[in-house]
Formats: sequence, structure tokens, C-alpha cells
Amino acid sequence: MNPINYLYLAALLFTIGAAGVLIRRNAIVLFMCVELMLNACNLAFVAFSRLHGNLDGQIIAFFTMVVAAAEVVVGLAIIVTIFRTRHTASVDDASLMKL
Amino acid sequence: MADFSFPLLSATAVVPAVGAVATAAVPAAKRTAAKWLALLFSLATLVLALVIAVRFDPGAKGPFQLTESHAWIADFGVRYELGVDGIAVALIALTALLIPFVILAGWHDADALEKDATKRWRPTQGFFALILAVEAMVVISFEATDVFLFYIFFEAMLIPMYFLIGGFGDRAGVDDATEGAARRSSAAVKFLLYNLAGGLIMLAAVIGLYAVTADQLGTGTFSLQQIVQARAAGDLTMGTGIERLLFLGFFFAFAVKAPLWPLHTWLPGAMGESTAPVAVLITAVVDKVGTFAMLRFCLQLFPEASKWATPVVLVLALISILYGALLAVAQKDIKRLVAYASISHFGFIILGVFAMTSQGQSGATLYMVNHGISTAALMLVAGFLITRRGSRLIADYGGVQKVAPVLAGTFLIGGLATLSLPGLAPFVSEFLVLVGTFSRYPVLGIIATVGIVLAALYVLVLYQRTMTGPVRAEVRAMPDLKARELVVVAPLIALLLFLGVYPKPLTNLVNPAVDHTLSVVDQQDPKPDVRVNAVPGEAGTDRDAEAAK
Amino acid sequence: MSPSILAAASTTSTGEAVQFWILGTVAVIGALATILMKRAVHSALSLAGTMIILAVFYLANGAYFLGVVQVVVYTGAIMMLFLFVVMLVGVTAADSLKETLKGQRWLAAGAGIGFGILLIAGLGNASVKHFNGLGEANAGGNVQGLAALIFTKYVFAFEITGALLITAAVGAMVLTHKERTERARTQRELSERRVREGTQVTPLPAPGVYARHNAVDIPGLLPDGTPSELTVISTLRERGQVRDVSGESLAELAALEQRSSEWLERGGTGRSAEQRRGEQARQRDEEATR
Amino acid sequence: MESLIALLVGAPLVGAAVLLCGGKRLDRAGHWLGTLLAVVSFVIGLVLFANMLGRGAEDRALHQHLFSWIPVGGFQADIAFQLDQLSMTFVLLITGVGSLIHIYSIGYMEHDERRRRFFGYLNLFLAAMLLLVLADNYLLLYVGWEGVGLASYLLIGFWQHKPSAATAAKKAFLVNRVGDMGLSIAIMLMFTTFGTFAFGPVLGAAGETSEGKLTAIGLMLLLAACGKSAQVPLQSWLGDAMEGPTPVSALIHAATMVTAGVYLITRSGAIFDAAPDAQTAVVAVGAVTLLFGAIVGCAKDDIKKALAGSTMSQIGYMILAAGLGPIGYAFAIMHLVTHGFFKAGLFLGAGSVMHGMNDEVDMRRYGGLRKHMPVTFVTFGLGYLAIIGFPGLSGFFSKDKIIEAAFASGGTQGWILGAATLLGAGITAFYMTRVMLMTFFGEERWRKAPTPSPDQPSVEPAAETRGEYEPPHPHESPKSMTIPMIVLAFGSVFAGGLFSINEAFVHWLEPVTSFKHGHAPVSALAVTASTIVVLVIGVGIAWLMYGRKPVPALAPRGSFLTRAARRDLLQDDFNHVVLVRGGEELTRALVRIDDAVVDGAVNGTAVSVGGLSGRLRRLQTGYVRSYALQMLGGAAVLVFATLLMRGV
Repeated sequence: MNPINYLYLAALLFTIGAAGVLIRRNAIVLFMCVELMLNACNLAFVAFSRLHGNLDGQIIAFFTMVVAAAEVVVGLAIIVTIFRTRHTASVDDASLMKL
Repeated sequence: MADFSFPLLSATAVVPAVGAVATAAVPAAKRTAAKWLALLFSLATLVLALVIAVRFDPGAKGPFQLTESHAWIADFGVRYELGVDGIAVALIALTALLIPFVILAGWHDADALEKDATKRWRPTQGFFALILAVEAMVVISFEATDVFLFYIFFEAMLIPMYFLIGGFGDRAGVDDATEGAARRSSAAVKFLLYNLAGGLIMLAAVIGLYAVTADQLGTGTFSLQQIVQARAAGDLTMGTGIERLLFLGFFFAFAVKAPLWPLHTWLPGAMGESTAPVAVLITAVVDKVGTFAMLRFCLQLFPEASKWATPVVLVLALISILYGALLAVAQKDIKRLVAYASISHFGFIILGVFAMTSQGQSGATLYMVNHGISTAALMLVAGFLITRRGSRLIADYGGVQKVAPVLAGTFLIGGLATLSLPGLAPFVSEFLVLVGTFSRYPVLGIIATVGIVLAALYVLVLYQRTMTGPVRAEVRAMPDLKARELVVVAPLIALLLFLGVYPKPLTNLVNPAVDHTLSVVDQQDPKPDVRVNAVPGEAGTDRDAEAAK
Repeated sequence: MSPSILAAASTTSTGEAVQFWILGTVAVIGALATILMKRAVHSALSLAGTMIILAVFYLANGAYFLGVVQVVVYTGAIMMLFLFVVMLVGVTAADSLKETLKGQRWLAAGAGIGFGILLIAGLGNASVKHFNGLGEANAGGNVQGLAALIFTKYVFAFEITGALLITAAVGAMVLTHKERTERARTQRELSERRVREGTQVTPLPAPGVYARHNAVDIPGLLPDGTPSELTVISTLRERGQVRDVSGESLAELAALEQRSSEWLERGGTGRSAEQRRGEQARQRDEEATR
Repeated sequence: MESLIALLVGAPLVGAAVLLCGGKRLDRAGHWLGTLLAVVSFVIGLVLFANMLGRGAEDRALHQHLFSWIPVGGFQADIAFQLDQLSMTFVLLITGVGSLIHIYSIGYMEHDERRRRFFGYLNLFLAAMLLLVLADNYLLLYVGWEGVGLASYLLIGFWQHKPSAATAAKKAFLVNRVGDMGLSIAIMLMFTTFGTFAFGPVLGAAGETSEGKLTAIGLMLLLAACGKSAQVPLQSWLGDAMEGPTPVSALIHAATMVTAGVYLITRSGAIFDAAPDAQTAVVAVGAVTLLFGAIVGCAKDDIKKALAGSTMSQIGYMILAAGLGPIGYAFAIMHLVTHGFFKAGLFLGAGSVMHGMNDEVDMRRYGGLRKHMPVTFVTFGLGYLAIIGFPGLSGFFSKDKIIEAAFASGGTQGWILGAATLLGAGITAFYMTRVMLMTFFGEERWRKAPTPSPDQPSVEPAAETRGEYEPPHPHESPKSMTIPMIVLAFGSVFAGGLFSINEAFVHWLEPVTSFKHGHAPVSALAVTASTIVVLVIGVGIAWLMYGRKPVPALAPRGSFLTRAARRDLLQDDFNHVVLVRGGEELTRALVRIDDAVVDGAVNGTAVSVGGLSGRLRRLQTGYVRSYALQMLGGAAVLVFATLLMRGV
């Protein structure tokens, strides 16, 4: 087997995650899908680092995780606040940013 | 001039700019102080302009004098390059001369707005500050010899003008305040968008110019002189298509500003809705930048394309002349009438510029100056009239001549200047333009001559409807011109008479510059069929003597 | 792991292949489950599953450190965070998968599939025949290698991520922290207000009756056996997560009576029906005292 | 000496400036100042005249070059004067008649509160007219040319409160402008042909260029002359110009300004001599106009308009003569001078009559005035005899010579022109006699109230409308008015005779306008005889129509020709329909086009852009997920693009 398959897998997962973002209305699930996409990227990075034989890919993946963590923390905090104010976690209800 | 280190040109532009800031900074309570301050600064500018005119040496070598040059945006070869030729000197002088009169004439224009003035919103200060700002920008765009520098101020001019038109519009004859405000703002927006569109197209052309120079000279440049010299030396050869495109880009912007038919429709609105002094500012000062730029940039940067476009431009100019005059005849609003008359006159100017003869171009330059003065005279008197009666409609007047003879007299003189009566300045320029056109394109010249009849028609109809006939009840109590207004009008009329009888100072100033332009475009005046050798009588010898000195 | 990855090669070990195909399938299934489950909890769990599998893949790819971090940070920390939020927002809050935006779903499907195809096509024509594994990179140990890079080449990025994390933490607190606009009321004030209003003088009743059941989402019963909403906390009430147990408690009561009566009959015939009635009365006034 | 020339123009110019800018404080002395300055320039003219006579015929021309006016490349215009015999003649006529009319106006305008301004305008006119005749190049001439146009505009419209006057003034200026167009085109042609437009070189080199160009120049000059001298087809303004005060009509619209056309053609003789077609056009115009004017003059009841018609016709004579070339120039100028005398006299007489009849102009309201204003009667009568060419008086000599020259022009053209001039002479005799009879003879029609007529409401004094009517009290005018009339009468009697003493005038002009005797196919005697016969016939018919039987108070309907003639042979109607109406329609249409098409295009663009952006705004749904969808779509496009780039 060729490690390139990891990349195919990553692409697949990324796509699934993207589709999820587009389909789901629940903010939390939405976030999970984003995480899924990030993870797909990480997998790709790791696979690349193996293909190229250096660790930079892993470093990037590592940073991605950190950033993801930060993003999740803030994001979830936002969700909680939204839920507090309007008692819903549906992103469609927060649609005031339009003309 | 090397011996003259003081940056005279910059100073001439900086003084009004400083004046604008200073005027704007005057506290709300000291309205009159602001007015005097603005007047003071405009007079200072006038003095500087006169110094330029004195220090300028028509006989000197080289196209530009009093030059200043500093690196500005090195990466894009943009330089802060100033320099004047005779044409620029004449127009700077005109601008600096008109602004004090504009300020004086608009002395009370902002008073109407003072009722809703606050500590922050100070109409009077704003009005005069904006006028000075316009002056500064106009002056520097006359001086700029760097295309990019010119472009910046050519565009920036629109901002203060926008506020002058939209914010300080003419309240006369506006029965419904909100409706009037709507008309004003729409006129202002139209002015802004129209000119902005032209400017953007020009910007594209400016960048294109940079690309071409960068491509051919290695280092891109905006410097007019550099490009002209490179062309002369053969280092810079634009492709025909490219040159034509660039020319069109520049010309469009200038044609909008000028304005040339069919891009003129913003002018009547803008002039009709703004107060008379602002209207003068538009047509006598700001629009001149357009025609001036045709002469300086279009022709010198793109000689070949200019020659290529000449027929079309001439026809458009001709249409402007007749079209503007005919529409002026049909106008019901005094200020719109003057606006259309101006369109007709700008047609003459452009005709002269593109006739590519020394008479045509000198005539066009003189025309810019004379039209500035004559329109200022006519428009300002019309403004005094309108403020007295509170209406812009011609039909609301009649028999003013009996009530206010001086006003009527000055109005008539302004009108006669507009129809370019011999003995008044505009005649000289108009006839030069006509001769210059005729000597190369006889048919166009003859058709353009019809314009002088139409001019007589709209001026005299206007005068007859407003000034003569039985006195209308509304104007019975109309006061004659006051001292301030006389101070505004009298010098203008004196100037019209003087330049009509003795335009030599101007022609001496302008001729060398025009010859240089023509040499750049590589055009000679057509020779007469019969070369009459020296005129008999002392006349000829005298002329030779004068030519010598 | 298998020694094959220690040197540049064109293929991996069969073991890894098998592992890839099995776990990869599971991972995809988990991903699909994530986006298709109605309940957020289920999504979270299946996502966690996928992540663990990814961790395994990291390990398989010689990213030992990352593999561990993946397990610890993602599945350990982040997913738990998710679960907590889910609890806050409501475990059972299931959103209908019915689409509200017009055409969104089809467009989404189209865009997603198109994008996936494009990506895969792109990978497809990036033909990687042989790959040089992480042999020498990981020679000194994967963690050491990473550390060397992080603290030399990527040190600034590393520091900045530190700053980022701090900021995120602070930000989360700021966002979730509820600013108290007025002073918290003391017990005394509260009781005084209750008396003044007079609607509910006594404290609110506690949930669960007779300690028969101690879950917070079961309301207490009124004397007639009907459940009292007051006894459940407002959050649950809002979410409509109040379990109605009135019927079952009544059934239990009936069963109790049944048993006691039987006991009485076995104990002696002296006990009569009114005795039984007395018992019931006792129960009732016990209830009343509560 | 030369320096005096500038003074000649300068004196009245200063007068104009002072009077117009002076303000009220000059009201008392203004008219004296104006008159004084006019007389001053007359005196200077006399001095120069004497000096000129002192020199030989050939070197009489004086040049004065003040300064270079418009020097641009090959285009060199100078402020320079040239005083030769031709100019001298005009200078004396202008300043002389001008001074007289200044004096006359002192009395005539006595009761007008704007008298100061009137004299200012008169001075302005003098200055412009002198500039016109003294200029040494066509461009400077053009300045004077338009200057007199302006002065005449101001003076015709002097009573601006009357809308009719304002309109007449505007009309005069506009029609003149058409002519000026011709002059300016002519100047341009000269510049492109000769590279200059100074008299000397242009006329000197006239022969050297193609005839076609010269013809073009000539026709353009003719157009100019038509405008200024009220020749067909640009004659329509002269009749209305009579709205101006009578002295103005006398000075500008009879004696001087309207003759500028003749001056122009005579001055440009060299060009016309080299362009026969242009000459033909000139004589044609002259012939047509002399008949046209005469016919119009016959039908007018307004005394001034009748005289205006006659002016038109007399100038027709001059133009015709000038068109004949060297055989005619001198006589054209001679007739011009004599006409200046008697026509000015006639107008002043008319003015004096109006003065006595409180500004009544309708001759049907005159009659039998000779008893009431004898001086006016005598002077007017002498002018009358002069104009109809009564043997021995000025008109006789000048007009007779023109008729001879007409015959002498040779061929059928000669016969046609001769016939036209003779006929014209006859009609002149008729309508002038008519004027004379209706004004000074017959019953005193003004004693009884007029029958109001729909035809000319303008001439009804306000009194009639209210019914009660007190007849005017005709009286002789004050000395300030009669003296000029007397002087002019002397001129109209003797000028012609003096000039003709062994052709003094002709020889005086010869150096400027080359002269050669025309050889008429018929003897001069025969011409003279026939002239006299025609004259008698004309007078006779007039007497039969207006002397024998009383003049009806209301104009009879008359034949179609009469009615047409009353309406200036329908010229105005033509102008109105074609030019005025057409022009109005055109401008209205243009206004609509400007709003709808030109501006509409602009606004349309604006609107369409607005609509487009309004649609694009819909994309902004506010739903995060649709944004995400767009992002993904964008990303997909990007990936696709990159793959394409790498040549998938």
C-alpha cells in the first residue's frame, strides 16, 4: 500500500466535514464538523511529513491542534453565550447580519 | 531658475491650503473674522501668482521654469515635480485673480445656513475654507509636471467642490426646502460621480503609461518632460494601439471636466443649483483644468494619437458650440443659461486646442483666461440679481434696467463680453480660435462662426427679458449695486476692456509655450497662398522693432 | 512499529495496509455518523471515535508524539469540552435534519462532492511512486526531533501559540462570564420578598417524593398524586426534560396497599377493613404534613 | 499730424467713457460735454483736411501705428490708423453731421431724464464709426463695425421701457451679427490667402491669387455690407430701428452707419475689381434693394418708416454704384455724402414735426402743417427736392451720375441696371412727394379725433382710448433744433453742385478709388432728360393720389402689393415663420433630447448599476451556512483553477 492513501482518506474526511458544516444547523455539531476538517488536514500533514521524510509536517499539525483547541474554547464559549441569550443553538436563528 | 531657490510654485499652492486650514479653525463666533482671513489669504496667493508672472521669462530656453523636483514615491517613479510654462502662468494668474472676487461675491452666501450652526458645524468658515482648498488644488494641478501628481489633485478637487455644490447650494427660488435640498444633493452627486468616472478611466491610463515607460525605459516614470524627451530621442516608442488607448483614457477625463458634448450634462445642474460664486468657481476655474490638461498632457504625451483623434474631437467641439448655444437660447433659468453658454465656449476652446495651429492654441489659452473673467462678471452680476429678487427664472424679471441701471449696465457688459464683442477680451481669443481653425479646416471654421450669431441671440434675449420692458412689480423696490458688489464687478470689467485692447502681455506669455507644444506635436501653421512681403508704411517697421525687443 | 518505515520505500507493510483499510473504513463511518446523527451527543461520540482512529494513524505514520497528543488533547480535552457544552445546551436537544434554507442541501451535496472529487483528482495526478520514510528524521527519537524543530526553527510561532492559548482562555472566560448587575440578595431579603408577594411563602418544594426517586428531573407529587412542576429546576422545565412519573407512583401506592392488606390477613383476622382505612388515612395526613 | 488721428477717435471715446461712468452728477452738463467733444473731433477733422489739401494728391494718405494688438505667429493685428481721401470724406461727414445732430438732440431730448446717457451713446457711436473708417486693417475695421452695431443697439433700444423698442434693438443687432459673420469669414479668408488683413498688402496683392478665393472674399464682404447697410436680404431691421429717437435715425440709420457697407465695398475695390462675379452680386443686391426700399417707402404711413424705406433705396443706389467698379466708386461716395445731408435733414425735419405733434408718427394724422412750422417746412422741402433729384440740387448731381454709370456698365446688364435706377428715381419722386403732401399740405387731419384702427394700435395715443381728445398744438421747434436743420438744408442744396464743379470730388477720391469714365450707350444728356421725365411722372402721380383728393384718415385696404409693402414685402413674416418659429421648435426639441437622450443615457447607467447591486445584495442572507457554502464553492473553484493551471 502506498501512504498516499492516507491523503485520500484525509480528503474524504475533509469533504465529509465540509458537508456537515453546510448541512447541520446545531452550532455544536457544526463545530464538530469543523474539528473533523481540521483533523483531516492534520492527517494529511502527518502523511506528507512521512512522504517527505522530515518533521515539519508534524510541527504544523501540532500547531494546528493548538489553534484548534483555542478556537474550540472560544467557539464553544460563544455558543454558550448565544444559547443563554436566545435559548437556541441553531445557527440559522442568528441571522441578523444581513441587509 | 537656479538662482531662485525659494520654492515659489509650492508656496503659491501652500498659502491657500494654509489659509483653508486657518479659516476652518476660526471659532464659530468670529464669522466675519473668518471671511476677512480667507480674503487675506486669497490676496496673498494673488501676490505670489503675480511674482510668478514677473519672474517668469517668456524668452527663456526650455519648456518649464521655476521648476521644483523631489523624489516622492521612489518605487513607482512618482516625483513631486512642479514647473510652469506660459500657459500655466496665465491660468494660475487667472485663478489667483478670480478667487478674491469669488470670496467677496460670496460674502453672505453662507449666512443663510448660520441659523442651524453649532460649535462644530460652522457654515461660514467651512464655505470659505473649501473655496481656498479648491484654489490650492487647482493651482498645484496647473503647476504639476508629474502626471501622477497632477492626477491626484485633479481628482481631489472634486471633494471640496462636492461640498460646495451640495452643502452651500442656491436657495433662491426654492419654494420647498426639502425638495431644494434633494435637487442640490443630486446635482452634487452627479457632478461627483461623473467626474469620478472620468478620473478612474484616467487612472487606468496613468497606470498604463507607467507600464509602458517601465517597459521601454527600464524604469517607469510619470515625468512629463522625461517622457517627452524620451519620445524625441526615440527611446520611447508607444505602439499605436496602446497610445490611442492611453490618449482616450486621458481625454475622456478631461472631456468630462471641460465639459465636451455629450459629457456635459452635469454642468447645468451643478451650476444651476450652486450659488453664483461657486458656479464661477466651477466654470471659470475648475473646468479650466480640463482644457489646460488637454493642451499639456494629451497633446504632449500622445502626439500621434492626438492627431489621430483630431477629426472626431473637432466635430464634437463643433457640436458643443452650436448645441450649447441653442440650448442656452431655450433656457428658463438664468444660471442654467450661463452654463450652456459656457458649454458652447468650452467647445471653442477645445476647437482651438485641437486645430493644431499657433493661432488656435494661443487663442484657446487666451479663451480660457477671458472666458474665466467674462463668465465671472456675468455670473456674479446675475447672482446679485438673483439674490435681490430671490428667483432664478428669467420670466420673473423685467424692466430692471429702469430700477437698477448700474446693475443692468454691468450685466450688459458681461453679456457683451460673453457674445465676444470686439473691444472686449473674449473677442480676441474667439477670433484667434476661429482663424486658427479656419486656416486648417475652413468648413469647420465657417460653421463655428455661426456660434457668434447664436451667442448674440441668447445674450440679448436674456438681457431683453430681464432688464428691459415695463418694470415688474416685484423688482420695483430692487436696490442698485452696493459698494462691495461694485468692488467685485468693476475690476473684472476693467480687465475685460484692457485685455480686449491690449492682450499683448498675455500673448507674449503664451506664444512660446504654444510653439513648444506644436513642436512636440510636430505641426506647423499652414502657409498662406500669397506671401505678402513686409507691409508698407511704418506699421511693418514698428512691428519688426517690437518683435526684436 | 513495523521496521519497514525506517527506510525509504515504495510501499508499506501489509500489516499497516490491513490496519489502514479496516480503521479507515471505521473512521469514515464515524465521520458520516458525526454529521448524520440527530442528537449532538451521538455526533460527539462518533467524532471521538474517528479521532482515536486518526491517533492510531498518526502512530502508524511515525508521528508518535502527535498520536499521543491527539488522544490527550483532542479526545481527552476538546471532546470532553464538547460534551460539557452539550450538557449545558441539552443532551436531548435533537435538531431535526429537515433543511430550512432553500436548496442548501442540494447545493451543499453538490459542492461537497465536487470539492472531494477535485481534491482526489488533484491527489490522483500527484503520482507519488516511492516515499522516503521518517527514518533519519526520527533517528534521535520523534519527540526530540520535534522539540529540536519547535525550539529552533519554529520558536516564535510556538511562543505566539502560547499567547494565543492564553488569549483564548481569557476570551472564553470573558464571553461566558455573566456580569452581575445588582447585588446578590441575602436569605433574609428573599424570604421577606416571598412574604410580601404572598404567592409562594414557603421555599419551593424539592423534587422527588418519599425518596422513592432522587433524580432532579422528576417532579414531586401533590397529595392527589399529580406531579408539581414547581419542584423541578427551571432549566429542565424549559428544555421540557421533566420526566412525568405521577402514574407510576400511584401504581406503586396501589401495590403497597395490596401487600399490606395481604400481610394483615396472614397476621390475624382481628384486622378489619376500617383498620385498613385508618392506615390509608395515616398515609394521607403524612402526605399533608409534607 | 499723424498723432491727431488717434485724437480724432479719442475725443468722442473719452466723452462716452466720462458720460457713461460719470453718474448723476453729470446730468446737468452732460449734453454740453458730449456736444463739445463731437465738435472737437469735427475741428480736428477740418485741421487734418486742410493739412491734407496742403499735400500732393498722391502722398495725402497718413498712417499712424499705435501698437501691435494681437501678435500670434503669422497673425499680426495692429492698432493702426490710415487717413486717406476716402476716410477723410467720411470723417468730415460723420463728425460734421454728428455734431449737428448732437446740437439738435440737446433740444430734442430736453425732457428725457436719461439725456446724459443718450449723449454718451452718441459719442460712443461717433468713436466707433470713426474707428471704422480710420482703421488700416480689416480686423480693426471689424471692431468699429461691431462698435457701431452696439451703439445702434443701445440707441434703438434707448426707450427700453417700450418692449417694441427693445425688440427692435435686439433684431437690429442680430441681423447685423449675421452680416458680421460674413465680415469675419472674409477676414479669415484674407488671412489664409494673403497671411495678413491690412488694407495695404491685401489690396496690393489682390491680383496675385485665384479668382475663386477673391470671389469668396467679395461675397462675404457683400454679406457684411448687406447686414450693416440694410440691403436685401438683411434689410428687415432698418424699419423697426425707427423705434429709436429721431436724431438716432437721422445720424445712424440715415447719414452714417448704414452707409458703412458702401465704405467697405469701395475700400475693398481692388478685390471686387478682380472678382467680376462678386461685382455682379453686388449690383444685383443694389438694384433689388433700391426698388424694394422704394416700394416699401410708398406704402408706409409712419413718416419715419417711409423715410427708412427711402434710405434703404438710396443706399441701394450707392451699393449698385460701388458694384460697378471704378466707374462707380466715386459716385457712390458722392451720393453717400449728399444723401447724408438731405436724408439727415429730412429725418430731423420729421423729428421736429413729431416734436410739435407730441410724438405722432402717423402721416394720416398730419396735414397742412406748413403754416404751423415754416422752418421745418422749408428745410424739409429742400431736402425733399434734393432727394428726388430736382435739377440743381445735390441729389440731382449724385443720382444722375449713378444712373449714367449704371447704363455705362455695358451690355444687357447695363440696360437692366439703368432701367432699374430710372424706375427707382421715379418711385422715389412718388413716395417723397406723398410724404411731403400728406405732412405739410391738405386739410389739418389732426384736428379731429382719429378713428381707431386695428392695423396700427401702437401709434394710438392713450387719450383716444378714453374718448376725450384734445388736438395737438403744432409749433416750431426751438433754435437748437432748427439751426442744424438749416445747415443740413444748405448742404443738401449746394453739396452736389460743389462736388461736381469739374469733377472735383471724383478727382479728390481718384487716388484711393481708381476712377475711369464709363461710356454709356446713350448720351449723358438723354439720361438726364429721361431722369427728369420719370421724376415729373412720379410727382404727378403722387399729386393725383394725395394732392387732389383728401387723404383718408384710415388707410384704404389697397392692392395686394400695397398690403405686402406695408408689411415690408412680407419679409418679416418670412423671417418669423422660417427663422423664429423654426428656431424655437429646434431649441425645444434639443432641450427634450438633452434631457431624454444625452442625460437619459447617463441616468440610465446609474439606475441599471443600482438595480444590479440590489440583486447582488440578495446573496447577503445572513445565514452562516450559506456563506459557508459560498466559501466552499469559491474554494472548489480555486482548486479547479489551480488544477487547470497545472494542466490537468
